[in-house]
Amino acid sequence: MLYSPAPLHIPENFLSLAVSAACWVVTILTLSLAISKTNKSLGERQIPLMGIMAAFIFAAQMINFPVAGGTSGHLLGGVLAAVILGPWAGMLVMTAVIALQALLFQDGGLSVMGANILNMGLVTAAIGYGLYRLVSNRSRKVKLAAIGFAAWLSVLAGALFTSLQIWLSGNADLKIIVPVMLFIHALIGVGDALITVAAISFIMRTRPDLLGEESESAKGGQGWVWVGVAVTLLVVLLSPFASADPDGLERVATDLGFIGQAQLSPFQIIPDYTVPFLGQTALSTVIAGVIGAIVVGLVAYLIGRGVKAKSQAAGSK
Amino acid sequence: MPITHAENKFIAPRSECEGDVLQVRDLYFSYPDGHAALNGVSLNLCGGDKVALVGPNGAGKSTLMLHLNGILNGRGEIEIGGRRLTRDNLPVIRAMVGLVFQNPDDQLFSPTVFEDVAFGPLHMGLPEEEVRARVDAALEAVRMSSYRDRLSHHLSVGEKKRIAIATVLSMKPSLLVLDEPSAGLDPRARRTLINLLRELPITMLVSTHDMKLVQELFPRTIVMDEGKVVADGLTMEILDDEALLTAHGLEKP
Amino acid sequence: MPITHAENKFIAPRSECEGDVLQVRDLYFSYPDGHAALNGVSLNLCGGDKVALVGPNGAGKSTLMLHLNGILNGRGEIEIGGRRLTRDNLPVIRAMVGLVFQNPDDQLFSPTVFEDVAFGPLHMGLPEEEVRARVDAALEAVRMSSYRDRLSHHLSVGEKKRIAIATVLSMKPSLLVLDEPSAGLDPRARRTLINLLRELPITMLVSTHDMKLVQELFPRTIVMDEGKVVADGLTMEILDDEALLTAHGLEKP
Amino acid sequence: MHFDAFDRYHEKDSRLHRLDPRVKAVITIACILSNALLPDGAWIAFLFAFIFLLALNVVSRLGIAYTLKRSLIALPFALIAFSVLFSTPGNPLSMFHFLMWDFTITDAGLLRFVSILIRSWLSVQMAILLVAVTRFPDLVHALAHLRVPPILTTIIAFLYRYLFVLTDEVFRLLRARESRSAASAAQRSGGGVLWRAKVAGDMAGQLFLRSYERSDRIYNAMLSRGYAGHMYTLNPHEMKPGDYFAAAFAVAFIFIIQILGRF
Ligand SMILES: Nc1ncnc2c1ncn2[C@@H]1O[C@H](COP(=O)(O)OP(=O)(O)OP(=O)(O)O)[C@@H](O)[C@H]1O
Ligand SMILES: Nc1ncnc2c1ncn2[C@@H]1O[C@H](COP(=O)(O)OP(=O)(O)OP(=O)(O)O)[C@@H](O)[C@H]1O
Ligand SMILES: [Mg+2]
Ligand SMILES: [Mg+2]
Repeated sequence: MLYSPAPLHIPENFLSLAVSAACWVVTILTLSLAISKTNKSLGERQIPLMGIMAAFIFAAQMINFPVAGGTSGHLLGGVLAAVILGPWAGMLVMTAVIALQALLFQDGGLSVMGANILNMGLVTAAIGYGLYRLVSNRSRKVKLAAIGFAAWLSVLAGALFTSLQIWLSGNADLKIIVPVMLFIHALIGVGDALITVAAISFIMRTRPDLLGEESESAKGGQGWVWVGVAVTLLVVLLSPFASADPDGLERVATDLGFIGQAQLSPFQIIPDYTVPFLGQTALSTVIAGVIGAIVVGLVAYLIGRGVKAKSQAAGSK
Repeated sequence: MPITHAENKFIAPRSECEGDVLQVRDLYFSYPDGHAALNGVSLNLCGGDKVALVGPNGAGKSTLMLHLNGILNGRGEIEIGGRRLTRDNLPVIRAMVGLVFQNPDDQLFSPTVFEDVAFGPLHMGLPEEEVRARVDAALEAVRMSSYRDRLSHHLSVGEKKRIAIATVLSMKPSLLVLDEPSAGLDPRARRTLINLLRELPITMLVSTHDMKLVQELFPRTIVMDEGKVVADGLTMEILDDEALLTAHGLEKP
Repeated sequence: MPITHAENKFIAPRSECEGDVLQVRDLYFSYPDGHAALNGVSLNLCGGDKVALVGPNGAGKSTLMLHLNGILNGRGEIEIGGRRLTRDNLPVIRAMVGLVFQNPDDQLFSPTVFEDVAFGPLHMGLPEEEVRARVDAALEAVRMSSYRDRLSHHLSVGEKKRIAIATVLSMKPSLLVLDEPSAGLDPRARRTLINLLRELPITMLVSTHDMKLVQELFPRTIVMDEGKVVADGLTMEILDDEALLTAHGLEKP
Repeated sequence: MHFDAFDRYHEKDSRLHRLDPRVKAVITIACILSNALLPDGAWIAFLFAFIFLLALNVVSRLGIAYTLKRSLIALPFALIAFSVLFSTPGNPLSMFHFLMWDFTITDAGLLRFVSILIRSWLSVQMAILLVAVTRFPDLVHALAHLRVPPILTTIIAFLYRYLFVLTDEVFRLLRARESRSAASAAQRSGGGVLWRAKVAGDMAGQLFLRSYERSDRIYNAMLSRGYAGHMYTLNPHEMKPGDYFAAAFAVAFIFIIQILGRF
């Protein structure tokens, strides 16, 4: 195997157009925020640094350790990147890695890249940095424990988001995909957590300045604590619910109007939209999907604004 | 006259013994991209031999060395200390052959010197007492005992090189294989290294581009080119053979 | 006799001219961690000079070179071509001093050879026509014209080294500063590099551990140790001064 | 060591290789979107999309089955979708019992499953073809022209350049660990799982430090060649009439496939 089999990569065309589009919108909105943030704080030194760090994450994913029976533990790197580079730069770096994997190795498709970036880059960075920030004044041991937990949880979160996206696309049965994915990734997450903790502790020993008060990684606002805790709670609450009571989740989704009964397209907000010639289902799905995506994006944006306002308030105190 | 050779026939090794430490017979190897890096290499090493392995870039020196403890697997036979190298006894062979890479940064992956030198013994499952004793002895041998708790990251190249040698000495190998140990050292560090290698009472095979090192340290030299052994003999004689040196892109020191 | 020196006094430069290409006067520099890497360096270079800079690991050679185009900023004076190096004329100075790092992988950061060689001229704000002309001329000078559209990461070390030199030649520097250009090259590639450097009609300052290269290529040698210039004179004379060489960890080739 | 194995570009001289990278990128994305838009069981359309692919393979001079062979690696991932076999309501085709569950394969489920696989498989092949006929730096240029933010394209360009340097470094580190992973005849060897994980983490930490310091050196190299916070590049690509024609042709073809998919 030449490079790490990162198991979360959703293959080409595996999500319905609507779900792909929704994920793209969320991803693009978050990334634009990340870009404007980094551009603002960007020292000119940052450009080569981020490029090399992306190559580092890519290469580090190939580092493994034998577990038992021919299996091995791997690093996935989302939390590692967020902790050493800070959240925004971490997101951009993970985005570059995921984009390159899709472009060069077909590891994850192009149409679903938005979802892959969301699951493996954005969510992981948010959880990782948020929880790290939460304990930033505490002892080394506590920090490492938080990072380890964050790394494990971030893998689980990625798996959960992936499962839900595939399910919302109508391409898998919730009863099967959620427990299977969560179980597998609970194990994979342990590998990621162990390597991440060891790597960070290595850096703390050899170059404490890179993680200290003055470093890039300390520059993320306190608002990240809220984001991190919120995503963490979402995952912690949703995972057992989704795996133990998938029927319940399905019913909730139906009640909320996410899922039609026989129809597999989510977002049936504008059910009767038809265009002659192209047929009813495809286009209406697309348009409904785009509208749904914009709504989701808007909500995400508003949440982001709220968090930002809060963090500024916290910062000015 | 050294035994020189252009074609692919078997070359009688110079050494009188039967190769009690290392025997390589007819080793062939191609990289996955199809490049044939070894084209029938045969050589013998006996207890106490100190042998230089020279040849131009791409001759196959590093490739050969990677075979000696089973990191690469070519066609042909390798025997270490009379034991045939197979997939099953690989871990045991690795304890017998200490391989030191050209760049010490490739060799040292732990944060402290101690952890790095202890990796081999720990992986062999030795008891803690024994591990500590071996680490101390290995650091003593390369005269770096005081560096025990230093971060390897901050050492100079010459210091790293010596630690890299200690990381394999701690496994008590019967054969030491060094890939270009003097590259990148300043003259002083190089001198220290030469003295260290001279004193180590171990069989060694050393690849290098440094013809002066060859002249000073090794009684016997093996010349490789294009994946073959093209000469194997007394260093003095090989270094006197102008035609041989020029033919294989080498220079007299 | 070269002018040798142990203490901290001023050392009269050997060169007869006034240093019309480079003048360094009393340069002091400490790294942020407090390590004093330069302790009052002074030297002059004149048009056409080819000068070797030697000294043990950690002598401060690389640190000095990083000062010559303002990447590091020590206390003291630096004049390039009669122009004082200040924060304001940094871009102009950087076009005049071509700095090549030891590891070509650090120097070649663009995906293709063309983009790398064009980086300097482009950032000087030259028009496209001129950029293309300069790239062609620079590649011609290192005899790598046919590599124009190759991907940098596919090249061998020797090739990378030559492209790295082209990346600064394209800026038409009046002073070429090379940090250990021959490290890691086999004798053949080293020979090619030596011929290339001999032919380039440019003032150059070259740091190296390769005393044979010094002997062959440079009429003048500067010896540094512990952040100071300890000798500056004719290479012949310096290489004959056993005491000087031993005191600073050097060896005769 | 050379891990050029990472390079997916295949040097050939073909019309497809010479096509403007922007056109290639856009056509690829359009084809992937078109596949996604095709309804389940649009066999004729799938067939035409496949023929289009084969034709492109031939034009690229890579051999008619080039992408076919390469795509097989990507297929196993597709099996995530197998559960739609049972979960889609429809007429039961076959039923079996596994452990404590009954599984019913429905016709609608089968149709959906096969359609998902085909769509994914066709799209993967398009992407494979794109990188086989476009050099990666050109692809990055194309992305820049297609309004991907410069900070991202720059990161990706650096990532690509140093991918090879750093993966080589990782392979050498792994090799060093392997060569010292010895056993003695008497003891159980290998150490505990936690210790092994720590060693892997140490290696990641090492790699990070070296990468970090390398980025410092690269920054110095950039500074000394006049970098002042902005990256400039020459635009090596210009659209030629042939490029517009190829784009128009592909769009027309995709349009036809879409129509065929709806009958
Ligand atoms: N991973 C690899 N894949 C393909 N070819 C390789 C690989 N590693 C080495 N080679 C090729 O195999 C040949 C032998 O390489 P090797 O590294 O053994 O040479 P060497 O004698 O050690 O050279 P050097 O003096 O430069 O270290 C060379 O032509 C080299 O290009
Ligand atoms: N970034 C840094 N931070 C702190 N100290 C440094 C740094 N870089 C170099 N040094 C120290 O400064 C001194 C001079 O280093 P420099 O790299 O200039 O030596 P050099 O003469 O180039 O040595 P070499 O021959 O090994 O390249 C050394 O003692 C080195 O350890
Ligand atoms: Mg070698
Ligand atoms: Mg130096």
